[in-house]
Amino acid sequence: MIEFVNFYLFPALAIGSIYALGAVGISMIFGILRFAHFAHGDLMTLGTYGVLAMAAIVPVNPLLLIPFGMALTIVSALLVDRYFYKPLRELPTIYTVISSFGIALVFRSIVQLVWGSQNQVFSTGVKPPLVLFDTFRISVLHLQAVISTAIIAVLLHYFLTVTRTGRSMRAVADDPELAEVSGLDTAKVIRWTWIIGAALAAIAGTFAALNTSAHPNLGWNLLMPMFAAAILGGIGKPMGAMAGGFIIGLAEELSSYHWIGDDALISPSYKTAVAFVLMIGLLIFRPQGLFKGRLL
Amino acid sequence: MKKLTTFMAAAALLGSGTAALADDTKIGILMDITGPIANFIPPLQNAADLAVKQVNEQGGLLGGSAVAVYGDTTGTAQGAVDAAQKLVNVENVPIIMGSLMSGTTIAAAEAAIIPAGVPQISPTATSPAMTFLEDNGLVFRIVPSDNYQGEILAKMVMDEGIKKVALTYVNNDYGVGIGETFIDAYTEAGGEIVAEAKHEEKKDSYRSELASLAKGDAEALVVIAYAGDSGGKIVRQAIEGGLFTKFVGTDGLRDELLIQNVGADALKTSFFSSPTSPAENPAQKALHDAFNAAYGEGADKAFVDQTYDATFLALLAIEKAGSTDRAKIAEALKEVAMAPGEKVGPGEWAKAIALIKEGKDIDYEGASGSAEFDENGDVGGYIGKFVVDGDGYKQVEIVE
Amino acid sequence: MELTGLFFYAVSLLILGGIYAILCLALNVQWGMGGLFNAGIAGFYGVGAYTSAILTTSASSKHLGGFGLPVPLGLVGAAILAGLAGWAVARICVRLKSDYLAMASIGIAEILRLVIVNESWLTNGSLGLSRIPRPLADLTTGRMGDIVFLGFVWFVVLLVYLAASRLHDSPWGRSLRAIRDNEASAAAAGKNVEKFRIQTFVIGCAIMGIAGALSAHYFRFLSPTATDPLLVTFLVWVMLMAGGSGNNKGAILGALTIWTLWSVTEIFTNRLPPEWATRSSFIRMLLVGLLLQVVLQRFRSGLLPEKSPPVKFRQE
Amino acid sequence: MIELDKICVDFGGLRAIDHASFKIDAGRITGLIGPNGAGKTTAFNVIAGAIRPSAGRVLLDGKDITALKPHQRAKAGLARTFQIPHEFGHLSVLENLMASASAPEGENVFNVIFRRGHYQAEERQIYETARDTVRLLELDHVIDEKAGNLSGGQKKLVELGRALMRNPKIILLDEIGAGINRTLLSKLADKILMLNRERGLTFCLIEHDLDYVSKLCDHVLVMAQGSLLTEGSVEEVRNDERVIEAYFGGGKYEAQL
Repeated sequence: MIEFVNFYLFPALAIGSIYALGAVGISMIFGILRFAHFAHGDLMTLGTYGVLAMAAIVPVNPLLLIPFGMALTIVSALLVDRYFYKPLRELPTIYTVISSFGIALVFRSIVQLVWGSQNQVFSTGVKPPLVLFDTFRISVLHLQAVISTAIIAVLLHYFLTVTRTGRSMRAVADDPELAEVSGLDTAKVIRWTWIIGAALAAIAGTFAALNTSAHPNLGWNLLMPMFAAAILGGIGKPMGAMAGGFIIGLAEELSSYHWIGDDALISPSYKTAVAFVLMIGLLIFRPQGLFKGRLL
Repeated sequence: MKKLTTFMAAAALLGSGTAALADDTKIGILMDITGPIANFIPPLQNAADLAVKQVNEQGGLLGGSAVAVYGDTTGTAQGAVDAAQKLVNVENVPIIMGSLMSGTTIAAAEAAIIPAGVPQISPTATSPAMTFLEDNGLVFRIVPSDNYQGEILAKMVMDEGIKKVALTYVNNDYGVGIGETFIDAYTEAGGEIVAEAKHEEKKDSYRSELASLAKGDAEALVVIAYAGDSGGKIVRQAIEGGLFTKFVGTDGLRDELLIQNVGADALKTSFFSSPTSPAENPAQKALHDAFNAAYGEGADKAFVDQTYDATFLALLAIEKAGSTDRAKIAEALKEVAMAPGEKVGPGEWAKAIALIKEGKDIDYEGASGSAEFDENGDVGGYIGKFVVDGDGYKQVEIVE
Repeated sequence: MELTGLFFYAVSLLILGGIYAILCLALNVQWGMGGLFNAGIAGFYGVGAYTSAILTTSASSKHLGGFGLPVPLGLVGAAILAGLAGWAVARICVRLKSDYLAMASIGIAEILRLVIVNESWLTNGSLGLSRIPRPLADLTTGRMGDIVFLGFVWFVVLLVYLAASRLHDSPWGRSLRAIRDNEASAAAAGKNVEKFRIQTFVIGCAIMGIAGALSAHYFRFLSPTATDPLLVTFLVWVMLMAGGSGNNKGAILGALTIWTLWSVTEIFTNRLPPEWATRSSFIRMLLVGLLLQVVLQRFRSGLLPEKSPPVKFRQE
Repeated sequence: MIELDKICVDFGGLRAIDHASFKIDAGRITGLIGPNGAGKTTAFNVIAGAIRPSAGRVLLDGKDITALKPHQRAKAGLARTFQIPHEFGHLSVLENLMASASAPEGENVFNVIFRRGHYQAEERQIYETARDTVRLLELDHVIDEKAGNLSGGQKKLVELGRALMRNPKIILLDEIGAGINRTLLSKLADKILMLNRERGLTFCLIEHDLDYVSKLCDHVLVMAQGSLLTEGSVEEVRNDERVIEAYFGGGKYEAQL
């Protein structure tokens, strides 16, 4: 049982919070701009390297430098939207999807050109885990990730329900045509979608890199589970995406727990496939997600 | 008009490269620059460049200069074949050093390099399949087959008095090759593998794998994976979780990055195996000194020795053959690499060309071993046992 | 740079270009004619490659095999198995809207890749299959073998092109394009949308399997490194968009153009100053990403835009 | 010919059609009118199979077709046009019409690749019919134009042409007149009348312009708030208190009478 908590549950929650933060952006972009943003993972990578670059100059806890990564991703996302996605907005969404595929490649090659392809770590040495009650060993970083995600969830919820911009965003995500005729400022809504999505991507990327190391494929490798999380939570439902992220994280990690007998339920080699299978299953049987998102 | 100018500029650029001095001799270097092992490559490019630089500083190649031409396999079979075709046909190189991954090395050899009759020498392709290529004596490697390192590693672990281990290996040609041989050799020698897990690259968490590995009462965890990817993460997460304190690794894990990642203290009781040279051979030190003098750091990274040696051997073979005749070079490669002959070490190019001019036979003793090819172009070689020493690694024993 | 060398480089360009042309024609059936967003090309390509490799190699203790069949039968087997895989996928996924189908197909390709890597009794896992025969290998030796293989590849390209053109020009293709343009309206005109889509998906996947098989025979060695999504899935999409989606000739032209660009750029980037040359591969990736944006914004309909087939009764 | 039997349709919590029952008789031109939001287009969608009703049955010639999919209903003889033109944008006008015809031989993949001779006769037949239809609709000058480039009115004609290509028993026309200029409109009315009189084709049309309805229709069905309000001849309906109430009484609907 203790083993379960220490090696499966806590790490799963930490991975889940990374997925959750990434999935919020994907879900909102999908809901409001109506396309699957394939460059979101690489946007995460870009933010991570922004933080990493600052960390090389300013020797403080990398978590304090996340705003620099956020600034980098927000500016990049807004520029990319302005110059690459916006001209395609009137066309079938497929064009934007393919375009975002190319943008993913552009982000990745820029990271490799500027920072090289070698793995980079934020800090050396092993940080001893927090030991609670002599039995639970939790990595400090995991605790930070889960708590930050919880705080962000509260703030995001406040933003979406109380502020005018947040409410407009929800309205557009629910019904773009209706929102258009009721005179909402669509341009502003789109801007804020990118700002929030990009900012959270930078946070998620930094946590992922802190957990292991930064490398150019960091975000791309996380993309599919994040899509799965966004669909699970229901497209256009940021809070649903958060929950979806945690569910996917838990499902991936817990799938290889020895629930029955002594063997892992699913060989860890197939761990990656769990998110995919969940995602495909959802797409077929419950495409609106668990929280009644919009159907495209 | 605009198109025409672009075309002219492109043509000029293409011309400028190929119209270089007539007495330049090219050497093709095939590496997996982008793709899954991109993070290994920068020091290896330095190693190859170092060999070429030393040649040019010490009298040049065939009376002219040596020029390294790179091809990027992109870590895929398609990219490997395409890059090799360009090296062989467009750049017209007489010999190819590379590539690193077995998958790209064999695809490039089969589809492009062997048909063109170009000799190829890989520094790190460890797949057993390399042994049985129908290569007309053209394909060589200076790293032992996985089978060999797996057996030695098993012996090393037994000699250390470790009777029960947990084993995890990365699911690619490198990890599976060594891992499976290790299992056979270790259990045959009386050891017990209490837990075993094959793992995927590029995951963030290996904690669930570790949890199942920790379930037996293993004395050490054998990790056959790269420090830059899953290997480093596994060691780190095992230490963080307090699951293992003693690790046994291979050359993929023996990387300064690992020490950077988890700190030297945590690796005090761990040891690593890696292809190396006989103890009295000063070659490795000579290379590392020259490397660090040229690039500041990085000589101790995985596969640097092998890459340098393969490049240097390729250059020696061209010089020995006396021309860019591909068949002659293939023969010459065996002569310069194998005994008998006057010993030549890394960086001793001037000595080598003097000997060749005198008509004497030479035998290159490299930093990674002495490269005695068998009839399949394979080497046996020496495997060293390394421990962490400060920020780097120290060789403590050699197993043949 | 000697002429024979350039000639054989051209041969190799055309061999891989031909294999890409087949992939591109397959995607054109699925996307250009059928409007199905298959982002898992690498998966079906991999199924075909492994099927043909396993069917044609001689026995090995390491993996399934030892059938030693002739190469053309391997190709047929590859088409059948990849088509079956496509059928299974289509049965469950074909109703999905475009973006969702893209995500589902990426997921499926990834699962297929995991199976290839992990089920070593079948595929020899990451160690790969070696000694895969080439067709008509006895005729020649050395580089001349490439010329024979080039002929073989383009013979297959021709067959696939003929089949794709017949599909495109036929009432079947017309109805398929109608479904692509407007699903509701096509259903109202009595078209069984789901049946058409499944057929389209299966045909496309079978052709992708043939392309995979051809590359296995070209490389003579097959390991999971051959099913990389960047070089298989993504590049093929760029090729089709650039060549002209909906146009079979455009698909072939796009494949050849983009593959040549992709390959030849390395010759140029290698001639950059040394400090850039080591990063040439990343520059290449950046250029392809940007090129795609240019194609999407400026040359949306590609080099050869979609054209309606002529109606042959008109002249009479 | 068509019978709706206590049909209900729900969108989320909203009941768009509430136990609607009515008949469309064979050989006649029936008008379906009512204020916006009365459920007319939804009723068409239910008849054509695009929307599955939550309760009730749809009958075609006395046979229950509720379970049939849209393409199966089309094969059973039902054709429709859409309120917003649903043209095949990348196909030429001729292809739009030809694609709408039934082509069992030419849509068989095996035939297409290996036995092209098998569908030539069928294809020629389709071509002739499409030519005739183009001539009938006076679209000759745009026959090779991509349908996506046509004007709104031309697209409406293509919609009708596609429906005719099915050689159906009944055609459902959803606001075929909207967006078409006056001259074309009256020509269109003549064509519909001619098709009805000469070929015995059954029509059911949704239309807002009551003059147009009175010119065409033998019989009118009036829907309001999701069910049938009344039916009868145009004159009868026009003077019906409940109809006037339905149009004006809601207040929020514009006057359309």
